[in-house]
Amino acid sequence: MQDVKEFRPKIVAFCCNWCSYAGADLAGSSRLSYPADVKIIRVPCSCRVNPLFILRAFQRGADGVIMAGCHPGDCHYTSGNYFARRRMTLLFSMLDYLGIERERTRVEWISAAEGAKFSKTMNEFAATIAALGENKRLEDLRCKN
Amino acid sequence: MKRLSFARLNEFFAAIAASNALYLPVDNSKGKAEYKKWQEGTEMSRQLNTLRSAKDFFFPQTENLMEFKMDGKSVEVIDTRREAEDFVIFGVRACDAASFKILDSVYLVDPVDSYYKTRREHGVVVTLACARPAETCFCKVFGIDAADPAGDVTAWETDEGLMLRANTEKGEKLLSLTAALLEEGDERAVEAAQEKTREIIEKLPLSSLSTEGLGAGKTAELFDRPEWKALSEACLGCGTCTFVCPTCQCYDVRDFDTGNGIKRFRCWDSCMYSDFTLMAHGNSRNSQVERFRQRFMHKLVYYPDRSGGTFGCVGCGRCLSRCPISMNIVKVMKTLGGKNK
Amino acid sequence: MQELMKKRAIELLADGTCDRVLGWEKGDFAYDQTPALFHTAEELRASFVYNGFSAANLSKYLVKECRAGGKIAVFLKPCDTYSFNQLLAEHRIKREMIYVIGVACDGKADVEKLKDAGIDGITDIREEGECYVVSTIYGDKTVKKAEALAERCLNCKSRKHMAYDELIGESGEVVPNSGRFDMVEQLEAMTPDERYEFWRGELSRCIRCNACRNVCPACTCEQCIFDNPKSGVAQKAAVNSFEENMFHIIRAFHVAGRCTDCGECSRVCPEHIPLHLLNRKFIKDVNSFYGEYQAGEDPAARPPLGRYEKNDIEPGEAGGNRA
Amino acid sequence: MQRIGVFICHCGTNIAATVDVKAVAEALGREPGVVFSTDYQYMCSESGQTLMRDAIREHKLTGVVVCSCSPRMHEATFRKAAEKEGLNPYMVEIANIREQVSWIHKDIAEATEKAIILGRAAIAKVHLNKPLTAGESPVTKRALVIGGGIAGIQTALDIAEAGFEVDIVEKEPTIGGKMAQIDKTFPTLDCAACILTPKMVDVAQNEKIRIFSYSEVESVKGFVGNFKVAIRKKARYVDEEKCTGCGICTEKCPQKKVPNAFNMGLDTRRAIYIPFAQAVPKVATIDANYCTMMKTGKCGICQKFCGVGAIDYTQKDQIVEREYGAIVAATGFNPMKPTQYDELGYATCEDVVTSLELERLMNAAGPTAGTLLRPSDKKHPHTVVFVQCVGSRCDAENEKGKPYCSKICCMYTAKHAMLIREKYPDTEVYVFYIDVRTPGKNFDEFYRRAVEQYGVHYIKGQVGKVVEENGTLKVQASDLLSGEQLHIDADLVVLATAVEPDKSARSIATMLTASMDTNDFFTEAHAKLRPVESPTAGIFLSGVCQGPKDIPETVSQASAAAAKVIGLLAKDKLTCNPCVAESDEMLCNGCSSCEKVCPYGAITYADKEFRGPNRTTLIRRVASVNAAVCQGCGACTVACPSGAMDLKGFSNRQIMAEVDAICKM
Amino acid sequence: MNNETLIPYVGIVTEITQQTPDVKTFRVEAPGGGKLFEHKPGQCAMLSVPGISEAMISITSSPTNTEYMEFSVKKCGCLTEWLHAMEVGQMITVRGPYGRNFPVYDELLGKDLLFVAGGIGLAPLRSVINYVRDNRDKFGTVDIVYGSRSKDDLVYYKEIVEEWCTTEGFNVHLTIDNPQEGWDGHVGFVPNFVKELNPDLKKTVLMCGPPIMIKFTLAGLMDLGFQKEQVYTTMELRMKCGIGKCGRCNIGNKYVCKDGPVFRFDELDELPNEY
Repeated sequence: MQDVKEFRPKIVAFCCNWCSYAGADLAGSSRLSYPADVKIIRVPCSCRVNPLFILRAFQRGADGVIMAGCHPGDCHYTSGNYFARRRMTLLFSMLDYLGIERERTRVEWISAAEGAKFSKTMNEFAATIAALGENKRLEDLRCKN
Repeated sequence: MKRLSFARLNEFFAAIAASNALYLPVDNSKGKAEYKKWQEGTEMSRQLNTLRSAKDFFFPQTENLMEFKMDGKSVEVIDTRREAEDFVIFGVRACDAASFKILDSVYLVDPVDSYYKTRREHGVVVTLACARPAETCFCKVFGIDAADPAGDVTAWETDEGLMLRANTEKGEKLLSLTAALLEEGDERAVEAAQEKTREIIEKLPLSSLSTEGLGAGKTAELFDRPEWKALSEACLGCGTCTFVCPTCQCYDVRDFDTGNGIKRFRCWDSCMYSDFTLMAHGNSRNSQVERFRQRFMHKLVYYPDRSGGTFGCVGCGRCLSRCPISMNIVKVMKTLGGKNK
Repeated sequence: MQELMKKRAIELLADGTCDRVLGWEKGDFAYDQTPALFHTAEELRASFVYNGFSAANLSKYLVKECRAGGKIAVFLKPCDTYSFNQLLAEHRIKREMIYVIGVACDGKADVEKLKDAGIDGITDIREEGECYVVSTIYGDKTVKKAEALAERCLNCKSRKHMAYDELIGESGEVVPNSGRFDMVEQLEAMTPDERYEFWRGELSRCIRCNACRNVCPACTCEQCIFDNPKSGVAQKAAVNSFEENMFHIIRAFHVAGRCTDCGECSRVCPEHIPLHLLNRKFIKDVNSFYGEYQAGEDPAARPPLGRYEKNDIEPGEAGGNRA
Repeated sequence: MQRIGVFICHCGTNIAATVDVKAVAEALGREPGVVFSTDYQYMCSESGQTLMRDAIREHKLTGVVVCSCSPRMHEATFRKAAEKEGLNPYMVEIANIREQVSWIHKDIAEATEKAIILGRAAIAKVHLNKPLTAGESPVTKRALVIGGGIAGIQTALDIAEAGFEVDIVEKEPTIGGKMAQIDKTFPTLDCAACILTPKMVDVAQNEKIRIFSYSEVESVKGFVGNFKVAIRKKARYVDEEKCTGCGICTEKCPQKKVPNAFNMGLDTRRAIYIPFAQAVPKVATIDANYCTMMKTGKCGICQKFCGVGAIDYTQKDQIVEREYGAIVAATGFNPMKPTQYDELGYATCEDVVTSLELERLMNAAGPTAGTLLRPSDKKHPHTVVFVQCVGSRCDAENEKGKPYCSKICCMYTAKHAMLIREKYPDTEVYVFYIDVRTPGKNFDEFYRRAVEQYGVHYIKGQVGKVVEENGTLKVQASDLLSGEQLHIDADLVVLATAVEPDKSARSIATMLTASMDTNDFFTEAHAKLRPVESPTAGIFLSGVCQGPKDIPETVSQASAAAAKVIGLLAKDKLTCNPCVAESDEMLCNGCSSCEKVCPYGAITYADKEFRGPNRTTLIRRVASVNAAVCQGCGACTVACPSGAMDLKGFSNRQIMAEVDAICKM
Repeated sequence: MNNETLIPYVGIVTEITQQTPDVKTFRVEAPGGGKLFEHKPGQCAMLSVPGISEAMISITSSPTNTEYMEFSVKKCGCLTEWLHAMEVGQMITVRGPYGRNFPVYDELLGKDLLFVAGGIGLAPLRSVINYVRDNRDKFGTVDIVYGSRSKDDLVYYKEIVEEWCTTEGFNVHLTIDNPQEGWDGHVGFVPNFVKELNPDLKKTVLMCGPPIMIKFTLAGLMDLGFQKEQVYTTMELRMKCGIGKCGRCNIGNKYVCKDGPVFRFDELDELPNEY
C-alpha cells in the first residue's frame, strides 16, 4: 500500500524535439544526472503540448508536469513556443485559481546547448515536487490502486 | 398513527442515525435542498423539495459494476459488489415516492438488477406530505396525492406535531427504533393537514392539466404529430431534464482503463444526447426532434403501454424549473394532449 | 417594447425581409419563456413575449438556422450581440442570412431570486414601474426589480449593441467599471487552500448534464471532444473530482479568448455553479497579460491565443495573488 | 492489435553497465502486443540491424521499439532498416535509455526500472502508430524575385546562371534600386553606377530572366514548388516592345515641373520620363499624375514626336499569371523621411538634407552635376554638419524612431565626410555620433582615415536643434566627452536617417504567409542556421528586407538565397515530411482558430457538402492541411477545440498513451 | 459464478475462421471447456473486450452444439476491429443469452421454412438452420435463399456446400450481386431472386440482411401473396444492457434486446417507424 512506500514523485517532462530534447541528450552525454522520477516525452514543439496532456498526466498519477521548449525567439517553427507560452500561462493561472499547487506545473526554455540547465532544472523541479508531496488535488483515485 | 413533538425531532433523527445512515434534505451553499447525511446539528431544509430527486439513493449517477484484470491473453472478472449499509431517507415527497415504483418496474423485473435491488432492500423511505406545493407541481394529474405519500413510513407536519404512519414492515421496524420518542397520534390532525394541502392543490395552475389523448396505446396518434418539430426546436440536447427527473432511468455502461485494470461502471445517460443511440453504422435517432420525441413518448405512451397505463411522469416539476430553455413535459402535454387548450 | 417588437416582426415577415423570426415564446408562469421560431403573424400575436424574463441568448440557435437556409430575423440583446459577432468571426453563421434586430435590455430577472426570497406558487408576474408584482397561490407580492436582477446583469459589461440591422429601443454604452471581476479578485486573494475548498464545493455538485456546454454560444463544436470516443478523453459522467475539474478546466480553456461572458452557463446550471467565474478568470488574465480584449467586440480582431508578443509574460510569473 | 518487436541495445557497456538489459527485455516481452523481445550488443551495427530485420520477417512484426540511444542519433538508421524489410519506417519508435537513463543514473535497479517504463511508453505509442507515407509534389522550375535592386539582381543572375528561369518584379520603371542612386561606395570609393549598371545590362540580356518593371505582385497562391502568382503590370502608357528608349519624348514633353523622384525631388523632370540614363529596361513611362494629355485630353506632343508609335494613352493595367517553384523577397528599404524631427529642421530648412539626398547632390548625374551646392541658394557650403542615428537606435518609448541600428550610416557618413574634405578642402566637416560602428573588412581603417588624414571633426554628442538664421543653419549640440554645449554655424546639415523596410513589404509578406518582425523586416527560418530562408517553405530572403545590410553583405546574401533556390529548383519532386497535421473534416468547425497559429499558411478552408441527419445535406466550412507546406509543429492541434486537427506521428492519442504508460503505478 | 446479468462470463476463443474478407467466426468455450451457457436459436450475447467496448452479437451456432458457441463478426467498429485482430487463446467476456428466439419450439414446428439472408445476415439464421438440421423430423422442407456482393463475401460457404446442400429436404439457392469468374450460380439481388423462385405461400419466412434487402424482399413476398404474419426477421439496434433497462434500443414500446431481436412483421407494423 501507498503509506508504507517512501514517496517517489512522478514527473512528466514534455520536451520539444529541437531544443529541450537535445538539451536532455546533452545532459546525458555530459553525464549530468537528474532524478529518475523525471520521464521525458518528446514532442515536435512546445506548441504541440495540449492542456489535455497535462491534466491527463495528473489524472494518471503524475505529481508534477514540466514543459520545456526552445527559448522564445528560437523556435524551430518560428512562433510555436510563443503560442505555447500563452497557453500555458493561462492554463497554469487557471490551475492556481482552482487552488491546485502552482509549483506542480512549470515551463522552462532550454536550448540544445544547455545540458547543464536541463539537469539543474530537473533536479530543482524534482526537489520541489518531492517537497510538495503527492498530488491530491488533481488526482483520479481510480488510477491509484 | 404516531405522534412526535417537533421539539424532539432531533432526538428522533439521532435515534434513527444510531443504527442507520440517515439522509435528509439540507440547504446547500446556494440555498437549495439536497440530501445530506444527518449528523448532530444538521438542520432539515424547509424547501418544498430537493433540487435533485431521491432516485440517486437507488440509482446513483455513477456506480462501479465490476473490474477486469487483463494479463496477456487472459481476462479476469472481479465482482466488486459489496453488501450495502442500511439507510433511511427522510422527507421524500409523494412524487419521488411514486417514482420509486416506476424505477422498480424497470429494475426489479426479470432479469433483476442486483445493484438496484440491494440498495432498495437496504433503504427505508420516510415520506413527508406536502404542505405548501409550488406552481410547478402537478402530481395530482397522475393520481398522486401529495397529502398522502407512499413510502415505508409517511409523515405529516401538523399543528400537533409530526405525525407518522408506518406503511410497511420496514416502516414498522424503523418506528420501533424510535418508540420511546413517539406517542399515539390523532388521525384528525392529519386529516386537517391533508385537507389544507388538497385545497391548495386544487388551486395550483397545473392541477387541471389533462392526460386525455395521452397514455397507453397512443403511439400511432402521437408519433407523427407535426408539433414535435416546433416543441423540440429550442431543445439544447442537454441532460438536465433527465438528470433531475425522478423517473428517468436510462444508463450507459462504460469501461475506464486505470492503467492497472479496467473498471466497468454505469452512469446516467440521457436519451436527449446525440450519441445515445449512436452505433458503428448509424443512429436510429438522428435529430433532436427524434430524441426529444423519444423522451416524452416514453413518459407519456411507451411506459404506460408497458405498465398498464401508469404514466412515466410523477409531476414533481423539476424539469419545469431546471430546463435551460423552459421546455418541459407540461408544454408537451398541453400541445399534444386532447383537452388542454 | 414587446408590442413594438411584435409589430416589427410581423412587418419583416410580411415584406419578405425574413421568413422566420427567432424570439421568445411565453410559457405558463410568466418566467418560463422558451426560445422559439415564429413563422407567421398569428404565431407572433399568440405567443411572442419580451420582458424582464426573456433571458435566453438566441445567438447560438443561428448556427442551426443558418444551415436550414432562408432568411432569419433575430432579436438580440446587447450581450447577445457579442456572441453573435464571435460566431461570425468563427464562420459559424452567415451574416447575409440574418436580420438582426437589436433590442434594448435593462437587465433580466432571475426567478430563482424570487424563489430564494420565499416567494413560491408563482402564477403570474407583472411589471409595474420599478417593481414586479408577483401573483402566487399564496397571495400577491411586490418585489423591486433590482432585487430580482440576475447575477450576470448585476455586473453588466455593456448595454451597447455590437451588431444590428435595426434597433428597437436604445442602445446603451459599454459599462466602464462593471465590477465583473470583483469575485475573481476575491478568489485570487484567497489562499490556495481556500480556493481549492471553494471550487470543490461548487464543482462537486456538477451532474454533467452538459447544459453549460450546450447553451454556450462558444461551444459550437460539431462534436465535443468529451462526447467523441475517438478523442481518448470522452466522459459521460462526473465520476469523481478529477473528471469534474477536467471537464470544466478544458471547457473554459477551449472558450478562452472566445467567451464573450454572456453568462448563459451560470444561468442554466441546474446546480447553480458559478461557471462564469472560470471564464472570467481567463478574460481577466487575458486583459492583464495581453491587453484589453473583449471577444465579440470586433469580429475582425485577432484572438489572444491566435497571436503573441515576443515579450509576453512567462507562465511562471503569472498568477493570482498568493497568500 | 500490433505485433511488436522490442530490441534492447547494450551500446557496448554504455547502457548495459547500468541497465539490466535482460530484465528490460524480459519485462517488455510481457507487454500486450509484444511478440518478440531481445537484447543485443550494438543495435545500430550491421548485425544489429540484421537481427531486427530478421525478427520483422520471422515474427511478422507490425511495429518495432528500439531501446537505445537518443532518437536524434539513430532513429533514421532503424527506420531505414525497417523499411528495407517492408515495414513502414514510421512504425519504429525509439526509447532513449542511454542519454536519459544509463548515462545519468548510477543505481542499476532504478535505471532498469526507468528503462522499462520508457520502453512501455514507446510500446504504448507504437500501438497507435499508423504507417505514414511521405507525399511528393512537383516543382515548377522557375523562380520569382520580388524587387529589382542589387539584391534582386544578384539573386536573379545567380539563379539564371544555374540554368533556371527567373522573373523579376520591380515596382519602379527601372531596376537598380537604391544602389543606382548612390554616388560612391565605401570603403573602396568606387563608383556605384560603374559596378551596378553592367549587372543591370547582364540582367536585361540574360535569356532566362524576364523583367516585369513598373509591376507589382497582386496575389500569391500555392505552396513550395507550386506557387501561382498574379503580377499587375501597371500601365506606363508606352508600349515596351516598341519604345527604343531614344528619349526624344522626354525632351519634347512640355510638362517640365515634375519633381524628380530619382534625384530625391531635388530637381524636376518631364511628365514622360526615363528615370536615368542607364535604366533597364530603357523604356519611357508617362506619369499620369502630371501628364497634360492624361489630365485634360489635350497635348499629345510625345505621341507626335515618337518615331515608333510607342505612346498609347489608353493602356490599361494588365494582370499576368505566372507559376513558380520558389519566391525570393528582395523588397529592400527606404531611408526614413525625418519630417517628424522638428528640432532637426528637415521639414523647414532646405539645406537640411538626408544622406541619400547628399548622394544625389554629389553625383555627376545628379541635379548639380556633381558639384556640391546647397539646395537653397546653390552656393558652395563651407561648413557641413552630419548627424548620425536619426531615427535609429531609439528607445522603446520613442515612437518616432526605430529600435535597431541601421548599420550602414556610420560608414557612408565617413565616406561623405571624406569625399567632401577631399574635393573641397576648405570645407569644415563635423560628424555628431553616438557610437561609431565599423565592424567590417577595412571599415575601421576607412573611418580612421577620415579622422586622421582628412581631418573630419568627429564629436560624440547629440544635435539638439537646427534653425535657419539669415541663410545660416545654427546647429546647437552637446559634446558628451567635454560636456560642452556647442554652437556651430553650418551651411549644410546632413541627416543619416534610419533604414526602413519598404512599405510594400508588409502586404507582400502577408501574401507569401512569410512572417515579419515588429519592424517589418522579414523573419528568417532560423536566425543562425537558416538566415536566407523564411519559415514558409519555398520563400527566400535577399537583401535589406531581412535586416539592414551594406552592399557586399546584400550581394552575398543574395547569392546565398540564389543557392537555396537553385537547390530547390534542381529537384524534380519534393518529398514532404509525413508527420504533418491533418484535419478530420467530420469534426472540423471551420472556425479558423488553427489557421491563425499556423506559421506556414498551410491551412486553407473550403465549403464542402456533407450528409446531414435523415438524408439531408449540409454545406460546412472545413479546414484542410497542405501536407507539402505543413512542417508539423502541431500549433494547430492545440488551437483546435474539437480535436479535428491532429498531428500524424505525434497524435493526441499517441502522446496520451505515452503519458499513461509513464504514469502507470 | 454470479447472479447479476451484467457481470459477464469469461470465454476463450478456441478457433478463428476467416469467412470473408471482413467477417470472421469465433469459437468460444468456457475456460474449462464446454459452452458458457445454453441459448435458443436467434438469441444474442454481449461480447466484450474489457476496455474496448461491448457489442451485441447473435449466436450463430445451434443450441444443439454442445461443445462451443460461435459468433460471426463483421469488421465495422472499434470492438469488432479488435476482435478481428486477436488470436486463438485470447479471452473475451460474454454475457447472455439475450432476447427472443425464433419460435422453433412452437410456431415453426412442422412448417415449411424459407430462409432469406443477405451478407452477414445469415449469421443469426444459421443457428436456426442448424437447429432444424439437427431436428429434421420436426420441420418441413427448408429453402435457403442467400446472397452476397460476391462469391468471396458469402459466409459459411464450405458449410453451405458440404452440409446444407447435402441435407435431405434442404434446397439452397445462392446468388451474388454481379457476375464473377468461377461463379456459375445465380447472379442478381436477393429480393428479385426470391420473387423468381416464387415460393409456396404455405412457407414461413425467416429473413435477415441489410435493411434495403429486407424492405424489397418483404414487398416482393407481399406481392406474391404472403402475409406479414408469416414473415420473421431479426433486428439490430444500439443495445447496451441487453436486458431492457438502459433505455436505448426501443422502437416505440418494444425493447429490441428484450422483446426482440426476433419480430414478426405484423408486430413491427404496430411500432413507429424509427429503426
